[in-house]
Order: sequence, then C-alpha cells, then structure tokens
Amino acid sequence: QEQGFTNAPTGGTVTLGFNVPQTGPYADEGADELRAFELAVEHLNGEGDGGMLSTFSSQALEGSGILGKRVEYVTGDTQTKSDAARASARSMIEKDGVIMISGGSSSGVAVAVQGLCQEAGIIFMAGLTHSNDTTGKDRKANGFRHFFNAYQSAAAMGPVLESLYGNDRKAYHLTADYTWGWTTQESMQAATEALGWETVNNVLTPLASTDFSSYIAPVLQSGADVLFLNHYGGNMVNSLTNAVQFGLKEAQANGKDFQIVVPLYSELMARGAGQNIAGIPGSQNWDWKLENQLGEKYKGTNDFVQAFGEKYGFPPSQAAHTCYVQTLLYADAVQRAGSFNPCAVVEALEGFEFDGLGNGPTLYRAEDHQCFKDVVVVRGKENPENEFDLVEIVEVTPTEAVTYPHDHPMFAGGELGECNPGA
Amino acid sequence: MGILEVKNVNKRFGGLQALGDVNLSVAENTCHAIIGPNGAGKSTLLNCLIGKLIPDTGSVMFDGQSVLGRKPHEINQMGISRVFQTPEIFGDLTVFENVMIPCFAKRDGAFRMHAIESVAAETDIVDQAESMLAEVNMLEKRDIVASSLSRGDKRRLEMAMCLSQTPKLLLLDEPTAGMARADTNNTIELLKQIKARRDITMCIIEHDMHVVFSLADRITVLAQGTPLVEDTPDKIKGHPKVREAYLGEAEV
Amino acid sequence: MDAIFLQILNGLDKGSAYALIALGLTLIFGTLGVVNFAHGALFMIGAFCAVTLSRLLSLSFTTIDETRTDFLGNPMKVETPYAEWLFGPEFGAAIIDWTVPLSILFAIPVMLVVGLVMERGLIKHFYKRPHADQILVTFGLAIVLQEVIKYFYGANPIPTPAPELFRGSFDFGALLGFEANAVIYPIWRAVYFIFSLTVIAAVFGFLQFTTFGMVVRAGMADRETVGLLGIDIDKRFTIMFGIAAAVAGLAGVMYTPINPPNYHMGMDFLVLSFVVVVVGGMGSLPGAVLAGFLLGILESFASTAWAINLVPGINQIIIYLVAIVVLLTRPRGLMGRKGVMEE
Amino acid sequence: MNKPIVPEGFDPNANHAATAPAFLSVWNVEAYYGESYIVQNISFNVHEGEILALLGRNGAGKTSTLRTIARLDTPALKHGEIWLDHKPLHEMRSHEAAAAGIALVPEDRRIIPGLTVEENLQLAQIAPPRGWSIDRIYDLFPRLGERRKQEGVTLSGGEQQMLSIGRALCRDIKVLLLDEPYEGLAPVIVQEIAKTLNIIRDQGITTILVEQNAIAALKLADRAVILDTGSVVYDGSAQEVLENEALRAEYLAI
Amino acid sequence: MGIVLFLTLAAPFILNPFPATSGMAQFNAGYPDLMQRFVIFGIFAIGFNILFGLTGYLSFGHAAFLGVGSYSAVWMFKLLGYNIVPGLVLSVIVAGLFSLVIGYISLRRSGIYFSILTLAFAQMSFALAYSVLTPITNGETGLQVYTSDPQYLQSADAPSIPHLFGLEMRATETLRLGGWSFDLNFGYYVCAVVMVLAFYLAIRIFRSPFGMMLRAVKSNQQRMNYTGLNSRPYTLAAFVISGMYAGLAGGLMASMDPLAGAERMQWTASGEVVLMTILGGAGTLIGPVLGAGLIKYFENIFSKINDGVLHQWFAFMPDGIEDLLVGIVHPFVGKGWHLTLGLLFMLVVIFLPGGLVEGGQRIASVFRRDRKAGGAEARAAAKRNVE
Ligand SMILES: Nc1ncnc2c1ncn2[C@@H]1O[C@H](COP(=O)(O)OP(=O)(O)OP(=O)(O)O)[C@@H](O)[C@H]1O
Ligand SMILES: Nc1ncnc2c1ncn2[C@@H]1O[C@H](COP(=O)(O)OP(=O)(O)OP(=O)(O)O)[C@@H](O)[C@H]1O
Ligand SMILES: [Mg+2]
Ligand SMILES: [Mg+2]
Repeated sequence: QEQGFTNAPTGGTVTLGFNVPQTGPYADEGADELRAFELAVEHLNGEGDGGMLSTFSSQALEGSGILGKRVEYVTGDTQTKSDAARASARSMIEKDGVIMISGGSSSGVAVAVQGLCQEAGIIFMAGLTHSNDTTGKDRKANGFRHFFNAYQSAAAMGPVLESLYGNDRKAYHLTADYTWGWTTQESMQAATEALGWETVNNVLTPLASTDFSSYIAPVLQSGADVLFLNHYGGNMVNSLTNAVQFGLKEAQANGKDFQIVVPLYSELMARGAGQNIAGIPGSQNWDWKLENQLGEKYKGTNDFVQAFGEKYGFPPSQAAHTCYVQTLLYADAVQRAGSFNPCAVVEALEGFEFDGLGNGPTLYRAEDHQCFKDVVVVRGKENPENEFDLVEIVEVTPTEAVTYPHDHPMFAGGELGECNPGA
Repeated sequence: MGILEVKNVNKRFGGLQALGDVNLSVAENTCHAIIGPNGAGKSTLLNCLIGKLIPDTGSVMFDGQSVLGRKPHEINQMGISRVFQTPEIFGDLTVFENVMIPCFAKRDGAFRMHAIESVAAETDIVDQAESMLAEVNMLEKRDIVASSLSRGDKRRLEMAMCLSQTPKLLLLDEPTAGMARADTNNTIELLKQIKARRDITMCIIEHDMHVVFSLADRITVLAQGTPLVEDTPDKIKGHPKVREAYLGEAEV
Repeated sequence: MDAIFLQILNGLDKGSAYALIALGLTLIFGTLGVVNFAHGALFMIGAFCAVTLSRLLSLSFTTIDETRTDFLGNPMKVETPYAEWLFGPEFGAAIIDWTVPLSILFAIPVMLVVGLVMERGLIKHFYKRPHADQILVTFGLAIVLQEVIKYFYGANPIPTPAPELFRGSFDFGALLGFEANAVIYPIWRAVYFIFSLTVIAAVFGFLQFTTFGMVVRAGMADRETVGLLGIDIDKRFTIMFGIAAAVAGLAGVMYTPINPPNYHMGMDFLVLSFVVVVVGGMGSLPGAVLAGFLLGILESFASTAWAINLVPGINQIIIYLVAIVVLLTRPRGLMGRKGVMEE
Repeated sequence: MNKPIVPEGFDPNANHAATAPAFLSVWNVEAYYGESYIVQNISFNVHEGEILALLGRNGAGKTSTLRTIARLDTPALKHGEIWLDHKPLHEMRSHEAAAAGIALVPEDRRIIPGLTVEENLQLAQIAPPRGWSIDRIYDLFPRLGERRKQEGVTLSGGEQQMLSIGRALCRDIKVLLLDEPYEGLAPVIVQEIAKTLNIIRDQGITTILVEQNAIAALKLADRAVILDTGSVVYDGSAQEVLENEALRAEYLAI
Repeated sequence: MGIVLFLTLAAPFILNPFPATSGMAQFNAGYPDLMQRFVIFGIFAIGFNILFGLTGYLSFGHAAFLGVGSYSAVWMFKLLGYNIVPGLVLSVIVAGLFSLVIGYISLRRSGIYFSILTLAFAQMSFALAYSVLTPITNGETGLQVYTSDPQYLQSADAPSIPHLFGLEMRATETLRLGGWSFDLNFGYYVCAVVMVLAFYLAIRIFRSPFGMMLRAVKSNQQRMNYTGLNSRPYTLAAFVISGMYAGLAGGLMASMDPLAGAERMQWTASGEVVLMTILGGAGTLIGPVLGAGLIKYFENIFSKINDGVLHQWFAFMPDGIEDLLVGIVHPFVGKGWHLTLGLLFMLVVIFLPGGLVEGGQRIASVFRRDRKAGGAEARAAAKRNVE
C-alpha cells in the first residue's frame, strides 16, 4: 500500500474526479466531456473495444485498470464559475478521495482548479482551456494541459490566413473582455502583424453581452477588411450571427471581399451558429476527420471516433477528445511510474513524448507542462451534410511552427514550483 | 406671544388655495381647537406644522424657533407630537412596542445605536410604557399585534403613543372619531387630566362639538383655507356665521 | 454624423427588445404588483415556440441512401421533412423557411395558455403574499421551466433563421444620402423594430381606450374594494397575465433570428428587464417603453470605440450607471406612479 | 369566551322570529380572522326598506359583521347562512354579493389610490347594475364635483367620506351597509347625510347603519341590534333603546 | 442559542450519518469544504437578514460586499502573509466602508427602487472586477497568492497556506468509528466559532431597542419620523452591519480557500442569499442559516449524483425496474440538480409560507397540540421567541 501523499488509493480501486460544467451555457460541452471520460474509464478497465489503448505509443496500459486497481470516478458541476468549480473539486478531494481531477470548459475555471490541486497535492489534467495563462503565468507543477493555447492558435492561423487573404489586410478585433479574450487577441494581433497586416481597432465586449450589433455596426466604416471575433461559446455564436446579419460576409472593403475569422472553434457552438459559419476559418486542437483526410500520422483518431460513435451515435468533439486523452495520459504515467504519487506522475509526464493519440507525435514539455503538437486549421463547410459535419480541414500547421520558448513574453511570470504530493 | 405662532401661511395644491393667509397664535398651556367644514384646510395646517408639508409662504414659529425647513423628526424632537386623522401606528409591532418606541425617542433622541442591550432591560422605558397603557385602558391588549386592533382601539393606541412623549405641543386630528361614546368621554377626561397635570399645549381638530366644547379654551373656525373667526367657545357657539357655515342645526 | 445615426438605429432595435420585454414585465410587475422572476422564462418559452414549430415542420422520415456513408462507415441515412413530402418540395420548403413568422400564430395561443395556467395555478395565491415569497416562487418556477426546456432541447443555442427574404441587410444610409456602406442595417432587425412598435401600440390601445387598465390598476391598489364594487378582479388579473405572457412570448419568437435561442436566454434578460421597468417607473407602461429605448440607445453609444477609449469599461456598466443616475434624480424613475412598490 | 348575559325580559331573537318574511336574514353566522373567533353565532333579520342600527362598543364586532355580510375574504365565514331576497349570499364572493345588491361603505373609506375622484365613481359603474348617475352624486355632494379631477386619496377626510358614500350610490343596490358614515364629517354634512338616508329609504333601499353616535343613529333607525364581543345582545325597536336608559347604559354606556 | 451551539459543534458527526462505505454515503455532507460553506453562508445570510428581515429593505447587491471581503483578505495574504487575522479584519473594514458608501446613496430610495439601486452597484462592481479592474482582482481567473508575492510578515516556518498563528485551516483529523468516518477540520471550527459569535450578536441585535427600531422602519417609516426618530441612520447602520457580516463571510471564504473570484459579486450570488433567507424564513434568526445550508447541500451533493451512482443504489432491483427507477430519478440529480432546487423553492413557499422555520414550528405545534392560539398572536409570539 502506497503512502505519503494525498488520497493514496487503498483497496482495489482508484477514484478519478471529472469536474465539468453540467449547468449553464456550457452544459452540452460538459456533457460531451463526460461521455469521453466515461469511455476512457471503460477502456482503462478493459471494457469496450479499448479505443486508443491499442494505438497509443506507450503501450503500458493493458486494460486492467491502473496499476491493477479498478478505475472508478465521481463527477461534479463547475457551473463555469471558479468558486463553484473549486467547491466541487474540494468535495471530490475531501469526500470522495480522488487522486486526479480533470475537466473544465473555461480557462478561469481551469486555473482556479489547477491552483487548488497544487495546494491539495493531487494531479490536475486540464480539459478544454485555451488561455495562455494556464501553462503560462498560472502554470503549476501538478497541472498538465494537452489542449493547445491562444498563442498556438495564432501561430497556426498566421500562415493559413496569409495564403487565404494575402499580406495586405486591415484587421478589426472584437474581444471578450476577460483574460482568455485578451490573450487570444494579443496572440492574433502579434501573428497577423508579423504577416504585415494592420490592426485598425480592438474593441472589448462585455462577457455578458447577448447582442453585438452596436459593436459590429461600425466595422464596415472603420476601413477594416477582416473581422476577428475573439469570442467563445455563446458570445461567439451571437457575435458571428450578428456579423452575418449585418452583411459582413458579402461585403466589400478596400476592394477586397470582407472576411471574418474566429480564432478558436468549438463544434458545439458552430452548431449553434448554423449556416453562419460557412467559410469562416478558425483553429482546433483536433478534428474527428483528421485520420481519414490526412492519413496515418493522426492514427488513433479513427479508433476513438469508432468507439465513441458506437457508444453514443455521433462523432466526438475536440473537448471530448482532449478529456479522453488526458485520462489515458494520466493512467499511463502512473503505470509507467509504478506509483500514484503525484511527484512520480509529474516526473513520468515531464518531457514525455508520445504518439497515436490522434494528434500525431506530441511532447509534454517539462518546463511548462504544455503539449506540443500539430494544430488544425478548419473552415465552416458551405453545405454541411448533417449537424456533426460542420467544418472542413483547411490545413494542419506542424508542431515546429507553433512551438515557442517557455519563457516567451506572453507566458512569462509563472513558476511551476515544486510538485506537491500533499499530506 | 404664544408658544406656537403661525403667520401668513399660504399653501396651494395646483389651482386650489388650501390655506390662505392663515394666522394663528396658541398660548402656552391652553387647548386651542380648530374647527371648520370638511376640506377647510385643518389637516393641511397641521401638516405644515409637523413638516409633512412645506407652506408656500409664511412662517411657523414654535417656542421661539422656526419649524420650517426642518425634518419631521427634528420637529418632533422640538416637542411637537401629532395624532393623525387616520391612525398611523406600527401595524406589525405589538401594542406594547408601539408605546415603547416614542418613549425611546423621547429619551434617546433621533438616533442612538443601542444594539447590544436588550429591550427588556430598559426598565425605565418599560415602566413608562406600561403606565401609559394603563392610562388609556389598554394594558390587557399589550401583546396584540397592532394591526388587528379594532379602529377605535387603534386611535387610543396612537394617542397613548403621542402622550408618552410628554410633548410640549400635542396636535390632535379628530382624536375621538370612531370612538365609542363611553371611550370618547374617557378620552376627554384623560386629556383634561393631562392638561391639568402637565405642562402641555394642545391643538385639537374635531367635528364632535361635545369634545370641542369640553376641552377648548379658544376656538378658531377655518373655512376655505382662511380663519373665519377666533374666539372663546361660548362666543363661537352662538356665532351666526359659524352656525351657517358649519354647525347647522346641531345642538351643542 | 452617420456614425451617430448608426448607433441610434442600433439602439432602437436593442431598445425595442428591451421595451417589449419590459412591457410584458410591467404588466405583471408594475401593474399587478407581482415580482415575476419567471418573466424571462416566458420570453424564453416564446422563443422555443419557434424552435418547436421549426422542429415540427421539419419532422422527417428516414430513408437509407446506400451510395453514401456516414462517419462510422455505415450507409447514410437521409432525412426528408414530411412538410416537403406533403406539400411538394417547393411549397414545403417555403413553409419551413417561414417558420419564425408562422410561429407567431403558434405562440399566441400557447403563451396565453401558459400565462393562464401559471396565473390560475400559482400566481393567484401570491398576490397578497410578501414580495419575497413571490420572488422565491417565481424564481423556482423559472428554474423549473428552464430545466424542462434544457431537458428536451439541450443547452446549446439553436439556430433559427429568418425567412430567406428577410436575411441579410440593406444599405439604409444610401436611402438618406450617406455614402455607401455607412449605415448598413439588417432587414430582420427592422422587422423586429416595426413589430415591437405594433405590439406596443396594440397593448397601449387596449389599456388606454378601455376601462380595463383602470380597473386592473385599481384592483392592484385595493382588491377588496374593487370586489365590493361588483367587479370580478380575479378574472381581469388572469386576462392581464395572459396578455403579459403573450407579449413576452412574441418578443421571444421574433428575437430568435437575431440571436439563436438557448435555455438560459431568459435569465440573461431578466435582470436587465427589471432594471428597465424600474428606471421607467413602476406602474407606467410608457415609462417602461421609454426606458427600454433610452437604455438601448445609450448602451449602443457606450459600445462605440471612442466611448470605450474615453472611459474604459463604460460599455460594461452603462445601463447600471444610467439606472443609478435616473433613480437618484427622479425618485420614481422616469414616469413612475406614487405608492407602487415603494415599500 | 364567556357569553354575555342577556338581561331578563329580553329575548334577543324575539323580533326576528315575529316578523317574517325577512328581506335580509343572517342566520347563526360565525366568522374568523385566521384562528380568532370574532363573529360568534350572530342572527338577525332586516326587512325591506328598513334602517337597522347596528350598535356596540369598540371591538364589539360591528365592522366584522358588515364585512361578513358583504362577503369579503376576511373574516372568513365558517358557519351559518345569509339570505338576501332568496339569494344565498353565503355561497357568494364579494363581487357576486355586490351584483346581488349589497353595497358596503367601509369604515376606513377605502378610496382607491391612483384614481381621481371621477374615476373612483366610474369604477363603481363598470359592473352592472348601475344606480345613480355620477352627476346626481355631484348634486348631492357639490364638493366632489368641484374636485372631480383631484386624486381621490388627497381629499380631506370628510370629502373622502362623501366619495365613499357616493360610490356606493352609483350602484343599483338593495342593501346599503354603512360603517360609521358620520365619522369625520362636519355637523352640517351629517345633517345632509341623515336627510339623504331618508331619501334612500324612501326609494326602498334597506340600510344597516353602524354608528358610534348612537343617538343620531337610533333617531334615524327603525330597529336596532346591539352587539357585544361578537354576539347579539339586543334585537328590537330603536325607539325602545332610545327610551330605555338602563339598556343604553348597559350596552352602549350612554 | 444552545441548540445552535450544539449543532455547529457536532456538525461533523450529524452531517455524516451514513457509513462511508454504504451506498447512502453520497448524502453525507460532513466533509470540511461543505461544512465550511454551510457556516460561512450562514453568516452571510444572518447578516443579510438583519437588514432584510428587520427593516424590510431588500438588497439585491449584497454579494458585492462578500466579494470585496474576499478580495481584501486575499490581498492581505499577498501582502502580509497567510495568517488569517489581518485578512479577516481588513475584509470586515473594507466591506463596511464599501457598504457605507453604497448604502448612503441607495437608502435615499425605498422599496423596489432601493433594490434596483443596490443591484446596479453590485453589477457594476462585478463587471469592473471581471474586466477593467483585473490588475486588482485578477479578473476571470480570480485573485490568488503567487510565490512571487511579497508577504512581508510571513515568517519562514509559517505554513504557506492560510493559518491561524501557525494552525493550518486545512488541518483535518479523521476519526474512524466502525464504518463511519468523521472529519474534524480546524478551518471548520474557526468558521463555526465565528458563526456562533455572529449568531449571538444577531440575537442581541434582534432583541435590542435598535432591532425594535428597525422593525418599526419596516412597519411604518412615516410614523417613525413623526415620532422623532430619524430612520435614515437606523437603516444605514443596519445596512452597514449586514455589509460587514457579508465582508466577514467573504473573508472567511478566502481564508478557507485563498482564491477570490469575481462571480462572487454577480447578481445571481446576491439573489442566492435572498433565496436562502426567504427559504429559511425571513425575520427569524435561525431560518437564514437553514436556508443557506439547504441550498449549499443541493449544490454540492445533488449535483454529484450521476447515473453510475444511481445504478449502484438501485442495483438490488431487477434490471428492468432498476433502469426504470434510474430513468425516473435521473432528470432530478446530477446535471438536473437545478430542477430539484427549483421545485423545492416552489414547494416550500407554497406549503410553508414562513419558510423552513415555519415548517419546524408546525411540526412542533402538532406535538404540543396547542391549536387554540390565535393566528396573529401566535405569529407575534413566534417573532419574540425567535431562537
Ligand atoms: N395633496 C393634495 N393635493 C390636492 N389637494 C389637496 C391635497 N391635500 C389636500 N388637498 C385639498 O385641500 C383641502 C384641505 O384639505 P384638508 O385635509 O386640510 O381638510 P380638513 O379641513 O382637514 O377637512 P376634514 O375635516 O374633512 O378632514 C381639501 O379640499 C383637499 O381636497
Ligand atoms: N384583521 C384582524 N385580525 C384579527 N383580529 C381582528 C382583525 N380585525 C379586527 N379584529 C378583532 O376583531 C374584533 C372586532 O373588530 P371589529 O373591527 O369588528 O370591531 P368594531 O365593532 O367595528 O369596533 P370599532 O367600533 O372600534 O370599529 C376586535 O377585537 C379586533 O381586535
Ligand atoms: Mg382633516
Ligand atoms: Mg368598526
């Protein structure tokens, strides 16, 4: 029996905590993440078809739980609020005795819960969180992020935008007025200005906005010819819908076709925006069509889609994917380390290189616990065949192009600190 | 020079001249009655005295100081209490609490932060309130919530509240309206006693001539916002103008 | 100049949404004196009437198309709406296209029934209860309604486009002699504006030219006495509630093409609509409408780049700032009546 | 509750037993405010066109009795029957009772805030049956005519009383329940109203008059019912009460 | 009072009635975080009730004071060190000052106009804290302590988590008795002691002349003024006191978990304390604490019941029935916990008009079989004997 760290598993089971938004605007995304978690647990316990276990390069996991202990899980509701998320996480730690927490659908929540896990001495495997801060200013030794970030989105979009729209563009940014919005905008501005684009204006919009007409209306007049919507979720759905209503998609400016860009795509939200997303480019961490369209490099994708699709009847979202992968990565690290001790897990994950989890070769960088892998640039389909097939892959930007030094100014100010095994 | 001096007070409501050049002087320790037809402006005049209304022009002096421009609670602290035409009491509080509150106001002034001591420990206030309730014969109702009192009882309660402040000037707006005859008589007796016993000036509005003539030392008759006559009760009784405008064939 | 004009236009359509929601709310809250936290839910249910109708119209039967495959490699299922099958592809498609306007006809009876049931079954017992109890019960109801909708429709927004004819925008500025592209205005927003004016006029007409409004106002001030005068006030309150629900619902139906509806859209508008009603002044319909437009336009101006540069964050707080200023300078809001919910 | 002792020689219900058929009869009525038992088994009859004086001390239950007859929600009628011209009032709600011909002038006047004088009167004429025209009310109380556009609640106390009575007369009524109509009125107006009540009686309207000024009420009334702590302690001719010192002293303390 | 003292001290045992290994363990609420939340929100609600229950002024922006309290406490942690005392002191002071300003302005109006003014101030605070004031509040992420923070008074050997003179808030002693396990947490007891004190103070206020004046404000403010009392300072004092309670709650929240998020100031948070108070019984002393407990219980316990747990519970049933039962319960738990909460609000307010306290009294009176007491008198008596 292991000892000397928080919630050392006793008996024949180990409990994981999946903390996702179950109420509020992100409830559907949370539900998709939860599906992926359940699937991952099934596969870890040797049920179902095993999904990516067979393609995962590590091969340490054999479907007999983790270190021979059967995997159990508890779920909680973050409500997409830092406070509620931490309350839920604390109850998992204190009451249910979880050894790892995963999940989240917003950066604020991820940072808050990551901080808590660091203090309590358990591992946090971030789910969907895209802000630079998660592995930048707010990085923590006990926290790991598989999902990509705003900087990588921008770096990936840069070349694609150049090839799509040229070097002589004037950009107008609408930015959700909170940390994630700012980092995304900052990254996009830097990336596009590097291409020679000009930034006309950046207007901050309140997170609580439901109607963006007064922000959209002046855009055409401003002399800009590209509109960046640095919005996510409901904000994105509404601002995009509004922009299309105002005819920006058909408009002409500076003698060019006016363009709209949404830096971070979410399949679920794309569904909410309906036909409006047709032709709009954006970036994704992963897409379920990757392996079919771009081949072997992205192996694992099809196995996951198959398992998920069989069980639930529709393809998984990138949020589901990242949560599934994070669970597997954690289990694998424990298995390889031969211990549940968080410090052992940290050691096993730091600098870990792997493949076969759908993103191609990937590195968990030791300095900031961020994964480095290819980034997918997609575009809304003109004529989607069904509600799950809304985007087409435009290009995949290779890892090198989205890699940055860990002390890059946009990520500066943070310290991983020491790994904390807790009690 | 009276304790209350009202000079040239005017008050308009839109096109209506509710008070026109009212002059009134009430001598200390007397009971001054104001009578007059409905809508003559009697209540309006009282409202001007307690700061509920501000006259358009004119001056109101109490005890040598002007009351105009002061807040209602400041005016009360100067020593003016009023019984309203429609009972104004603390409906959610018990009868006893209703009487205690003015006692506190008298003792502690407009505001005091006594948040830690218990009400029950304030023995002087409790005693005072109890004896006041006894005086108006309501001691057995002390724990009833005031809003469920019958109308006559509400009036008696309000009177008790005002009296417990031992004001210098007590304004009574139809204090016995709706009171049973027996209670009216008791009230007259009570007011007479108080008048005799205490240092108090009263200003009373009543339509019940029995009450007016039992209590008043002087009477002002108000009609359409202006004083018609001011005189002693005996003179008023027989005054033809008053009979015509107000009393009718009533026997007084 | 054109920029100012543009923001006024924008403010007007934002304002018409606020005004319409506040109008319904003020009928219940300002007139019947019930603090109705479920009003946002009524707005949301209206919007989901449109969603439901569009689901109904696009109810489909499934055929298997062997030539194509779905994402798992199985034969593709192809869905054909019954409407197209019944009325022929063209007319069927037209009906589906016109879902949102058609939903108005669908929503009116639905919302009336919802309003009546809600009033008879629940609110009726709360007229005499403290406002706090009303808050608790209507808030509970709002949560329940939301959760029911979420159960059936999920948490994601659901796109509900306007008819083809009304999509896109037109160059309003060109009509007025501004340069091209200066004042672009979406067609549906213009439709929404006109629609809201119509509804507002209809409600005003009904309450102004009949004694209904007076009776209900009287009933709110003193139910008992109105009953003594032989008037069955309960019935009128019920009708009033029904109208308010219908107004809220219509506001919701017509709003769906502007922003895709989701189950919590009502909550998003709730606080705002209370602010609008109170700033307008309790018990005043014109006040509510005026405040709706005023706040809409001011919000619109505060969202311009220069305003934000001038005072950072002004767009975040403008509504509340205006509310504070109005309430401090005018004790009862813009046009409030005395004695309504002042205690 | 200890029942009041009925003085010897009085049968409280004698009168109502003798004179049938009654126009309005109140039978064994019991009514409660919440848990408090206030109207305690009251019975009496009123005949068509009669003025009945309902007397008693403060808190005797006069107002509560009138409110029960007018079928207001409080006090709640829990037992007993009330019949008006063969119609079961006890099964009705207040607006139905009003339609059946009951009108109450409440003791606190209940002028509706937010409405002008004229609107207060109009309100009474919305539900049928209508009685006097508004102009006729203005003839009776010219003061109201002068103030028709003023908000009702800003009227002086006496003016409000006029409005409240006028409002009742706006409806075509069979029974008028007056709760202290003289309160706050100048003596001249009291005399006016007394005359009006006689006019009303001449038109065949039945009146129940609650009044603290017992003498004035008794002079006007045909019969009197005296209440004490929620029960009838006297039911008989008004004249008799006027003349019987002992009786007055016992129940009315005058 | 005695009951409250007993309940708070014994909470770790009372709230864990089910053995840790049983299926019902899901319903146990006796873990430190939730227990701390119970008492902290209890303090918040008690304070709110001093304003709302006594004066009838319904503030819809009280969460702002809670938020300000939390921010102040975290700033103290950042600047001085992790000892919670300076944090708590500052949070009460800052919340007091903040509520003085907002109260001074808002109390110019009454009724719904007052509610909207407080709402507007709180929403402005929230919006600004979320965006423009990020340098002070750390925006969406929430204010937290970084290793680079100065912490001038933090001695080398002091714990680097919130502590009271060296005793860590997180320190928990787990007591195992057979299948049961009870968590005795130091942080909880700190909160509990503070709440008992806060509760005692509230009792004193309710029974004091000051409390009576506040009830007079609610009953008839006009009369109060004509009786020579200035109602403004009374209401303002009540507002500030309740603001300070909120600040204290905020400070404690930060002390238990050193992070302060802006959502703490949102209108939903203000609405929550209103709901807690009404649910428990406005104007009663213990009611708000019960209401707070109930809402937090639902939020934390019901939201965690997922289908897996349901299947576990009903596993003893035949398969078909098991699925049916799970299907029936499913919409009400887990992600459906809001639905249950909404239904609960409605049921309580419909059937127990005075809130939970009224429900308790009814049960008690059934036992005592005294139905004679007149309604009004009973209510008055209940008010006086609030305990
Ligand atoms: N706020 C107001 N607005 C308009 N008119 C008013 C207002 N207050 C009072 N009045 C009018 O002013 C006149 C004087 O009213 P006031 O209440 O002083 O009469 P009063 O002498 O007390 O009569 P009563 O004996 O009937 O109580 C009345 O005609 C009344 O209608
Ligand atoms: N709303 C109420 N709730 C509880 N008790 C009440 C209520 N209203 C009146 N009562 C009680 O009922 C009894 C009778 O009151 P009622 O008003 O009928 O008396 P009344 O004969 O009209 O007296 P008054 O001459 O003072 O008007 C009184 O004891 C009173 O305290
Ligand atoms: Mg008067
Ligand atoms: Mg009476």
